[in-house]
Amino acid sequence: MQQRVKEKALELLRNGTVDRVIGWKTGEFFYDLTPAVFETAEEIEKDFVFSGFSGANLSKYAIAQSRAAGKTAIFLKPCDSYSFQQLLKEHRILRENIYIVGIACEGMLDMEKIRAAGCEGVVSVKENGEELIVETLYGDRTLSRKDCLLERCAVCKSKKVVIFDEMLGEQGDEQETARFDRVAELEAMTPEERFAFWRGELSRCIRCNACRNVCPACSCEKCVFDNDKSGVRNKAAADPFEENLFHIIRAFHVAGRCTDCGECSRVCPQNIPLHLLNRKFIKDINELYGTYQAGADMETKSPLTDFTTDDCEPSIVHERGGVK
Amino acid sequence: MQRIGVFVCWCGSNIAATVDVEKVSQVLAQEPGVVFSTNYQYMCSQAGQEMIQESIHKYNLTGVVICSCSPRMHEATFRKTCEKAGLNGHMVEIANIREQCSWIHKDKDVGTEKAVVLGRAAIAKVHLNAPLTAGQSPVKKRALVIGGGIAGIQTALDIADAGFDVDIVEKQPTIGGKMTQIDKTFPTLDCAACILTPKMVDAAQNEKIHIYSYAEVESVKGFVGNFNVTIKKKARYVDETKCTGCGLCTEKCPQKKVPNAFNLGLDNRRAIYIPFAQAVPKVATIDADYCTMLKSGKCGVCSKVCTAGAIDYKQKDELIEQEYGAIVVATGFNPIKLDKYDEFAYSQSPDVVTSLEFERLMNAAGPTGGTLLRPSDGTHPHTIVFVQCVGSRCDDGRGKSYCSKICCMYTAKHAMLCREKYPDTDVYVFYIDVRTPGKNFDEFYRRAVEEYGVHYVKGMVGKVVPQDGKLKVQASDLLGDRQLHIDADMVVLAAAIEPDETARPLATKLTASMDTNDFFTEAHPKLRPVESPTAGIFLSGACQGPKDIPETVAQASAAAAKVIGLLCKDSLTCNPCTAQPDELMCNGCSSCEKVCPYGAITYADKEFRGPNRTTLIRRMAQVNPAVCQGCGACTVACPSGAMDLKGFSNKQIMAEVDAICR
Amino acid sequence: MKKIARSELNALFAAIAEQKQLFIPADNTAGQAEFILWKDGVALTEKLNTTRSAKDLFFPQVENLVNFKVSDKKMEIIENRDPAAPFVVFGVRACDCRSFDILDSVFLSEPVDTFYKARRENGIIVTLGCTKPAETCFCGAFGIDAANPAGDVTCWLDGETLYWKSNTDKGKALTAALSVLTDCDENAVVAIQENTRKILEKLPLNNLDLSGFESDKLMELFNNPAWTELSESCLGCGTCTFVCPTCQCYDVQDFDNGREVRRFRCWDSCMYSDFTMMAHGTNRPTQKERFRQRFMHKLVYYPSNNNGVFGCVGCGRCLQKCPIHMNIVKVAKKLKEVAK
Amino acid sequence: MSVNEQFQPTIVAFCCNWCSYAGADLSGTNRLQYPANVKIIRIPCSCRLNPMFILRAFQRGADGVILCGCHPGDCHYTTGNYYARRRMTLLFSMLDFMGIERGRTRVEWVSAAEGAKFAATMNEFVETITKLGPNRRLEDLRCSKE
Repeated sequence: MQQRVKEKALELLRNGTVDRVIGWKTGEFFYDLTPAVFETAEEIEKDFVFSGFSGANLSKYAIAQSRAAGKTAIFLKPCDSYSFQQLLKEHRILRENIYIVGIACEGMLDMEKIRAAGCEGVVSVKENGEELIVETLYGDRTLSRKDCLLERCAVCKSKKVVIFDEMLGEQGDEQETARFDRVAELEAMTPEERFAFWRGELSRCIRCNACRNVCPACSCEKCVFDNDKSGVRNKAAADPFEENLFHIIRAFHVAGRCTDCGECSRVCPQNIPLHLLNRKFIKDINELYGTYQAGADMETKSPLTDFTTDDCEPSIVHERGGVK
Repeated sequence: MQRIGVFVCWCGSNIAATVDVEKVSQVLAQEPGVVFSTNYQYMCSQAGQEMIQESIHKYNLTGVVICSCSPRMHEATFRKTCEKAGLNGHMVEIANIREQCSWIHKDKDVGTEKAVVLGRAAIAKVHLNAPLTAGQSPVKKRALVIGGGIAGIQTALDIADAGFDVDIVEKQPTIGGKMTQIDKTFPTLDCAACILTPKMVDAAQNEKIHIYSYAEVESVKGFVGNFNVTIKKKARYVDETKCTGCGLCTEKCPQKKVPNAFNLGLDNRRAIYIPFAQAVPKVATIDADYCTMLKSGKCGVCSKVCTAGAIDYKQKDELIEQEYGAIVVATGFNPIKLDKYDEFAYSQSPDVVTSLEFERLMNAAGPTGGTLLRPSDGTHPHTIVFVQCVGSRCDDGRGKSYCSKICCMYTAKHAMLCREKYPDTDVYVFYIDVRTPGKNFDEFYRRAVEEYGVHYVKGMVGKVVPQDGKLKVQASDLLGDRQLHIDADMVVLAAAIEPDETARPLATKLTASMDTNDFFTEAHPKLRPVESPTAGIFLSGACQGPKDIPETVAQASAAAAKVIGLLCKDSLTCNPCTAQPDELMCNGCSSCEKVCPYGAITYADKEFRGPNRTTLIRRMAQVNPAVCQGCGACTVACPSGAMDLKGFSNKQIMAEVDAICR
Repeated sequence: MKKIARSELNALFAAIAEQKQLFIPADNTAGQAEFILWKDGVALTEKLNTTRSAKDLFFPQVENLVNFKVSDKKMEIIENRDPAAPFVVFGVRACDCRSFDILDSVFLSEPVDTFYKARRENGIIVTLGCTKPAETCFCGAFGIDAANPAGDVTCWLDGETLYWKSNTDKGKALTAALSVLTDCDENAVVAIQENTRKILEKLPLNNLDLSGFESDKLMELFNNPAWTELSESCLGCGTCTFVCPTCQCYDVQDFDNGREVRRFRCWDSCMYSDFTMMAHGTNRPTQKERFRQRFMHKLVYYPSNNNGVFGCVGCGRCLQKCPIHMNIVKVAKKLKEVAK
Repeated sequence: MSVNEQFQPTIVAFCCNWCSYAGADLSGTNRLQYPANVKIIRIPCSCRLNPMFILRAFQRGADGVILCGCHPGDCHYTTGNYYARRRMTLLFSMLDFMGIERGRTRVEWVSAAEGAKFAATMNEFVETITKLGPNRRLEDLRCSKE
């Protein structure tokens, strides 16, 4: 697959289907791939890489690139395709200028997890079926591949590429996973425990905005938190309240639009499980208003811009089960 | 920085008794930006208003805070006061220290403290107020009436009478509506056709009225004063301008087996037809579902017999665009379908009929020429059972929860007419209650009972079983506390009425609201009963709720009066507190558009100067201030905060919050 | 040179904590190392370095400056500085230790930042020689010896023993108060150092060539066409800035709670779109300019004004944490490649 | 605040202009008492309430926030309260998820005719919040009055 993706990028550029390709570019090491725009076959030959470390969701780059002259190819893994389609639904991407290549995906690797498994000074990681051979400055290690997947891949919601012009590998399906288990665990705690949990997590936030800036749903021209006119601008959490404010409002602003692509948690330098906030909303929406997957199609109304006359009352939050 | 004046009203002792007004005005005088603060016995009095105006001049006030009664009471008053003194009316904020303070608190310290906080909140808001000017939008002096029944006709005639152009869109080939099918009208028993058809002719001949028959509303854009409506004229395969209505084609057409909808399928008509003799326009229409020429290309008889050359098999649906200042909905009603009421054997025996079918059977122009005959065998019925409330006041989920209102009276009419024309018939009416609130209504009902000997039985019919040419009716007599078994020749069901099925999609097109029964909602159930909450949309007749003819006509004229009032104006003053997007922040994501109940938001691609002398084209929300009603739904749907509401901006509300929590 | 058995580390920490607040690198609940206020039970991390640098203890992300109240036309100034408590930070790596030279040059030159100065005076830096450097380390490129860090006190740790050597008066004073330490020979750490240096030699970026960034090439570098490509995928977040031990930009903001105004400063990032926003707008309108600013500052502007000392210490945090894996190494290499 | 002193919560009530604000006026007209802790902010419709405003209130020292709007189906703007209902449901659920005490936030539909309901609701809400005590979990210490 890794080779096929690269060959496809070359082919599309060479045969004139597109003028540029959004893909992943090699780095100093084997794992530090950077999203990049390739404009020549030579660049692709030299630097284009698709590997287990191509976790970065490229869909957000299509906002700008679809406005560039000519046509752009983009490679989308299944989860990325949901983000792409959601952006399309919100009129952020000019579809006619993009050529989408869907890629079947077996899950992306998480360098943090490999390091956390005690691998320091990692020189290379070789995939050998279900195993990873990790070569380090301090000796080799063998890890189970599934233990080293990105969180979102470990609980992958769908192997289906929902929008594409061309598909590499086999199209997959949506799948039932345990992605809401952690949310349910938290829901089962007492409010005191939940409060302590989130205080502990969010107190580490350094407001680097990586979660926001990487998020395909957070593609606002100007975020309310950067905007002096909004009345809520802040640059750093000067009080724990502002940590809560930022993350609650961010989750609320992407509620019904978040596809659960998991990029927020992937990029958080402080390892805050931010995806749990978004998943909480997704879980609530599914339970209260019927199953909804943002980005799954172009038609279904987002649950927050829709209603039924017999929706539940907000008091359901206080009445439903769990510890009061 | 604003220069704010604070005016604390005593409201006699209404406020002053539980709020220390002197203290409130003193404390508020210390707030930043407050340059003048005072209190007075009656701020809304002439003297009070003059004091405000003088202060505006004397202290160069840019903002005014009035601590007084509810803004619902005097906000408009004080805005006018300030406008007369040259200050924009929207630079006034009211702190409600009467209804929400002095009247609910007994302790003067508590009341005073709260009044101060409310005053502070108002001051905080005024700091961020900006002068607002209401926009003007022109009014297109033409009205559209959707539905050409008695309601639509009356509305159109009244509007035309005032000198405005009116178009009627009627989905049937003729105007006239349900009333054309009715034989006699209660409580006067005059002939429906005799009073209706002259009005139909009036409408047709009125220069100001244009009738689009066999037409539907395809789409509605725009807003009060400026609706842009697309009307679809369905192909009738007959050139209206050529057809003389001679009717020859309707006699010669070889396709004779078409159920006659006008007679509710009680007899047949041809594939080309004129619904009834007095139809307006009196033009033939080809029923494409039955016409063999249209279906297989073989026939063409009508075309051959038509001397006017009006037949046009190639006619297509036609779309007409027209602009209107006001729209009146007069889509009327239909009896409900009775498929859920098997116990009355409606689908099993042709002798079980609905009241509307019964009207046709009694009508001189009906299938039986006005002689009451059983549909099954054409014999005279001798025992007739009327069942009331079939599907009305129903709580088992099969019918409607509401009272259909007209059934009691028309059943009394039917029973009376039967007894009058055929004194040898036994007539039973089974009812839950007999409701006769209306002029001469109860007298009419009593005549049926007392003079005509109709058997009124309080109770419901449990079962109707067709057997040996009879209808075995099993019923309960609640007052006699017994079961009745009647061998009837006919059973007449007073089916509930419901809004026409076209009403729901039409409401969506109009962004007009409906209740759960699909009746159009009025702007206020008591005080604005003929207006829809959507500006410029008016309601006429049974589309708003069950009505009899006089009520329908009354509402039709009332709606017309409202339309005339609107069309008389050259322009409309818009609500100045409308949503407004900050173009630099708008993502063009359409979230706001999806929650706007008025369709006030549209999108346009706009060029922007990007960094480094580049040009960017961005999709951008645009709010039509003439349509926006200022609810603010869009402001919360907007993730970037680009959408804000004038008069209730994010910053203003947060400033109030801050002041209250301070 | 002093020493203490590794098994006795807790006693050492307890002894220090008796005198001053002690911060040591320890694992947090997210499994990352950070400087945590020591109390019994807090254990030294096995990890090479903390996610956030030791800078945070001297230049915190948010710091109160002053409060003021306005009533009528009068303004009342209320000092609300945190009285800086004396503290010790243990386990600072060579790279982070070097970052204080850079921070000092900014904050301690006129006009002196008295907030930073107070913390510097009150803080004692105890460094720890590296034994297991990571592939992302490139302190060697800046002439930093990871095996022999500076600081008020330098420590080395092997399997059994912690070695302790005081370098400054502050360090000596601290050492004198720690009776748990016992004397030992200086040569005890040579083996540790040699072992470390052997590994350093193998690191892929240890010999990163940083020539070609001299001030005479400033305009050429500024106009280097590679900036467009390099910055293209930058998300404009502040991760690199906030994990960086040498970034020192901050914004001053006022918070009005309705009764008083609280003035504070908080970290800012030149990667942010509203960085140094002025009345006319911003002079770095796109991410390219902002991105260029950050790296030009580290590689060219700062060295030009500071005798060729780079504004980077090679800790490798940005290499690990950038969401899109763009970093100073890639930038330096690309600029040189294109310049050729 | 001493232990014995009765805790006086600050409560912000957002009321839609058409129903609930009028309902509040009616409870005043009928002289139905409710505690002065409740301060009303008038908004055009319940759908105008941005979650940001609720958090802002808590930040600045509110101990409880309540939103009152027209009954579902009766919205002056037809559909506003339906959107508000979904928004508030999700927001409240998130606050609960983050461990904020249930009961600090509430939505109640109050018509212009329900002056008694308005007063009763406010009495009840003040009681609930008084029992819950001061808002600590969503407060901003910089706004603390202590």
